[in-house]
Amino acid sequence: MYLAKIYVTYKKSILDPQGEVVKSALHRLNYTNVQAVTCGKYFEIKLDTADKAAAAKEVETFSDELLININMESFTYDLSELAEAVD
Amino acid sequence: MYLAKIYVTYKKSILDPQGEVVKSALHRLNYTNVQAVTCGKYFEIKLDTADKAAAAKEVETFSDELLININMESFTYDLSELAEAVD
Amino acid sequence: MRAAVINFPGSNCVLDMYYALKDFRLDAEIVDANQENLDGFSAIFLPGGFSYGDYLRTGAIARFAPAMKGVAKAAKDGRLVVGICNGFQILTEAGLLPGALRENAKPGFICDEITLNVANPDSIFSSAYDKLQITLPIAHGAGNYYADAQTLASLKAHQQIIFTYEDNPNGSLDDIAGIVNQAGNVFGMMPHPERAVDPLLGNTDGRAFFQSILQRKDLLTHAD
Amino acid sequence: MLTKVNPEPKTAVQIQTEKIYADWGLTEREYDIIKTRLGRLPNYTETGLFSAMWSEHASYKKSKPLLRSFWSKNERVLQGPGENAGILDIGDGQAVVFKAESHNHPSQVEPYQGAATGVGGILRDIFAMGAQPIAVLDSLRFPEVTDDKTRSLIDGVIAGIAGYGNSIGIPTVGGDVYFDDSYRGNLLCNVMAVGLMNHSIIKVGQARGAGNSVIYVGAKTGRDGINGASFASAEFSSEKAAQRSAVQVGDPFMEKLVMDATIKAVKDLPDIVLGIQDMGAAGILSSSSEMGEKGHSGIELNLDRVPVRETGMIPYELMLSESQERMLLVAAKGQEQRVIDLYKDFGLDAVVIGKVTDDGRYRLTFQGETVADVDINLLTKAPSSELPSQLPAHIAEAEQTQFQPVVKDPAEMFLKMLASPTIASKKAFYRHFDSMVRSDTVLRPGSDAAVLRIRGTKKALAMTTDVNSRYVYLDPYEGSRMAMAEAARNIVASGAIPIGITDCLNFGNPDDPEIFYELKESIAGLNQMAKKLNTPVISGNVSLYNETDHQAIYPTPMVGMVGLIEDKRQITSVPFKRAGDLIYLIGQTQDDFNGTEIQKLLTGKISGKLFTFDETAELANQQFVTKAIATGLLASAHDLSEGGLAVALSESVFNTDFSFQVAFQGTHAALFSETNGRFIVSVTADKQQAFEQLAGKQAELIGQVTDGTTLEIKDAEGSFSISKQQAADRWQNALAELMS
Ligand SMILES: Nc1ncnc2c1ncn2[C@@H]1O[C@H](COP(=O)(O)OP(=O)(O)O)[C@@H](O)[C@H]1O
Ligand SMILES: [Mg+2]
Repeated sequence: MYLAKIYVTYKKSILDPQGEVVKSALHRLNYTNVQAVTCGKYFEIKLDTADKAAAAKEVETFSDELLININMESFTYDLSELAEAVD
Repeated sequence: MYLAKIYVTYKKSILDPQGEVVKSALHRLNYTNVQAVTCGKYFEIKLDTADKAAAAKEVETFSDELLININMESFTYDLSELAEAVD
Repeated sequence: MRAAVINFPGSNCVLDMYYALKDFRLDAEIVDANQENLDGFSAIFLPGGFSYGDYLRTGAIARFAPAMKGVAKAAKDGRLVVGICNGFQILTEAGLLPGALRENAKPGFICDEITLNVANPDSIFSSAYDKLQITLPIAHGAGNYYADAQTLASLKAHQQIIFTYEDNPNGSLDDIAGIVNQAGNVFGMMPHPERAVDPLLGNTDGRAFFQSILQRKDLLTHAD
Repeated sequence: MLTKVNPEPKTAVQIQTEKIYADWGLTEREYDIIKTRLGRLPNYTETGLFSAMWSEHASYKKSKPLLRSFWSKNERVLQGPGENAGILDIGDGQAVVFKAESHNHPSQVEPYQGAATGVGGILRDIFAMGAQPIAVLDSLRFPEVTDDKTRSLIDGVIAGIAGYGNSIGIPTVGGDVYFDDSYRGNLLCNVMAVGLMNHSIIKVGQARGAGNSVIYVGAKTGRDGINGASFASAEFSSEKAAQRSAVQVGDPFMEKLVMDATIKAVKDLPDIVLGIQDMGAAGILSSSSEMGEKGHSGIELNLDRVPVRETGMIPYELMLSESQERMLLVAAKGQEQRVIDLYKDFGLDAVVIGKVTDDGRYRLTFQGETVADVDINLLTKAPSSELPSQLPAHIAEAEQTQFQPVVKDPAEMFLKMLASPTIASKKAFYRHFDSMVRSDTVLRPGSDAAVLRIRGTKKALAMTTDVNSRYVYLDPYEGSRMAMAEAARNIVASGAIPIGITDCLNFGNPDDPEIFYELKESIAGLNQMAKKLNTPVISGNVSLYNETDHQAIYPTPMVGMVGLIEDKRQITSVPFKRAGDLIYLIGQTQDDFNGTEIQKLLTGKISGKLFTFDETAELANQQFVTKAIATGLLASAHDLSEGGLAVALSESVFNTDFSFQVAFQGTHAALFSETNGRFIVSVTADKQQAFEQLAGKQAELIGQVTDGTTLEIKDAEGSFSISKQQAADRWQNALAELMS
């Protein structure tokens, strides 16, 4: 069993309204050290594939196909092996 | 300058409706290896603090205060130093 | 009595609430969320909408608006605080009501009219209802009430659950639609009584909600 | 602070030799005209300006000659086409403002954001006139739901409309949805918005008075949506999926602030805010140049002042960006600070970025240098072209006789019809829209027309969107007249008088003479009925190139109609009200089956010559219903459209405790005929006599409302009954089932 952690954000040139609003909220709370905020999505997905390469391939395909809209989002991910299927 | 990557998910005991929706969508697309999906939020926050310890402290405080609702969410984060301020 | 309707950036049911209060001849006023001092108001209404876009989480940013200091003080003083929809979300985020509101169990915004049970007809916010089942509009994407087991037990023990859904539309724990705090003066609900006060719009089941509040003149004399 | 960037990545000569202008959509002829009129080669920025302003989306160069023919003047019209939105007088110093717009291509590429920004864009058009938006309607066309990709496309569009409209707090009160495979690869997302205002504060998008300031308001400019205007003017090709830069993300929170602030600015600073224009397609460029041109002025902008959220943007990008939630204002010289302060109170940036001039030039400076200097009239008036038109082959070759459906089991047909996606309840979609916010919605989605009361008056407004594109495909002229007629029937059935329309003309590539024929005939048809119904065309939108791999959509001239109800007591709704009430059918039923839902159900397609449209009967029946409502004789009213009598009767009992018992003269098939001009009304028994006297032969008593549990129908071929519960379940659940 593999665990994929997938991080989705807007591409650079796309407006991130949430990030802007969170940033100004942090500033209002006096966290003025905050320079920039990007808001994105985070997925943890457990996969039961034969090996890590297969898991990676699957993650890459379904992320492009479903999790993101390639017109405006991009993703990165980490993949790790899970000792055993927990719950 | 530090970059905090913050991952927010519902606490374990709480049902994650989006995760369920994504899981069944993946199954419908024939990604039947997918065993479990958790949906969460992902933040990339750039901070200009004196040192890494200060950045960590700040991230922990404002995440608890604003980014999550401690009744139902939890977070983890990674902190790294950025070479220089890139826009 | 003077009633305040707090206008957060992004609130969008401010006028709905204001007109409803006016309909009951209350001395209502729209107050900007930047105003910290709410001492002059004996009842404070946090209306529906998408405060700060509801970005991040519903109500999460609004709870830090200056007016929330005044709201917290009013709550402590025993004055009335009412949160409808987004207002309810803000009150839970602010810790003035227990629990939290998550996105609907089946994700997506729902606008409909639903049947509610008046679970506690003796509260300040329900005493004027002469029937135990009513119909009110709902319009929300995050109305799924959550509380841990201990909180739920306490809500029940103190009769804090005022309204419940007959057919749970959003996955709320124990069908909870509206609750009060233990002191009984801070109330929040997802359904919209202020949208159901005018016969022309086809539903007047919200009227008794406001009439309930008006019955408690003792509580409303604060700033008169 | 300012890091120099090279504003001209290519020289004027390179643009010419490498034909870069052609990549940006300018034709040889157009490029030659620009060269000749400038007396030199256009530079990089200028070429970009022309390519955007001369795109079909911004210039209407291919449709303008036709649009000019629209009838748009009567005693109510305060503002006709050509502005952000049209305005009609509704008396007492009040006016209604409305317009529709398409966001088809963006919604196809990114359904959620495409639809969301469609709502945002049309709302800006309304408040740019100084009006308070009060309602949104959405007219959607999807392919048939046969696969998950289509489902997620549809879910995305619905969620996008909901996401934006709900958040900004303007109710989404109506619309329509059809499913047809001609929209595969090219869905339609048309949004109409309606606003309310006082006459005294009408603002228009004009820049007048040399020296006055041009003020930029709202969100910062980024690289999103660059070239959206030319993107919307190009066909889709499934091979070229990567038309990416055109996607924009909407920020309804920002727009709510911009909306509230702008309405306040118009109200509080009427002598300072002189003109307003929203930034839509081709952003700063089209808003500023059009304001200048309409005010017979020149415009000078200093691009270094444009608020940006990305670094290193060049003039081309700044000018063509379609970042959302931005507005352009012209403010009186010396008074700018009042405007800036007002926006600041809402937490918004307002920045003076230029001024109005009197030299008729459109001039841009950047980093201290002039980067564009062209005649503003040249820029805003693309050379238009007359296109050839030709009767489509499928019409020329169409079977002239009407299809004759054979209905052996009418009960089964009934249920099948009610579950057909085009007929079935759209609640699965519209339940996601907040239709009640602002607490003015009297008749919500699910009615013939949506009705909103006007607070503080006795009045109400009715509104609807309609067009059955199957009819238009079979006959562009007659089909378009039927779209107008149906819209009017919906308005009339809710107790209102139609007062005006907006439209969204969704067609394929007009360079194809058969498509141009559709466009031309369709406009002629709309126009003819607009005059008949006394509903001037006060605004509209054209969306061409709706094709995928050279397969055009059905011609879809969406009609958005608004009606006025002088007295709220006349608001009339679809559901039957009481058991025992009498049911009347108004209008004759013919064997009209080509293009109908039953033809589609039985043959899998639509074909043949469209049935005829009896204009005289249509108008007479509408007038009769209006009169009957005014006299207080009707308990309910519902127009007949797709699925005919069978569907209209059923819809009148769903969501009520009643059923009906009906005897009808025609065949089983005739229950499903779609003859225009018909209504179902119900009348309380004590008003029977008065009603029949008024009606004469115009109404036929066909049955009564019952409190039973079965729908009972008798026709010339026999009688049958259907469980109401079963019928209602089919109708209510069909879409949700299809979508899961
Ligand atoms: N996309 C939509 N958004 C909101 N309401 C809709 C939508 N589609 C349909 N409706 C509502 O459903 C009802 C029936 O629609 P439709 O069948 O198109 O009506 P009609 O045939 O009378 O024009 C109308 O009240 C309409 O406003
Ligand atoms: Mg209708």
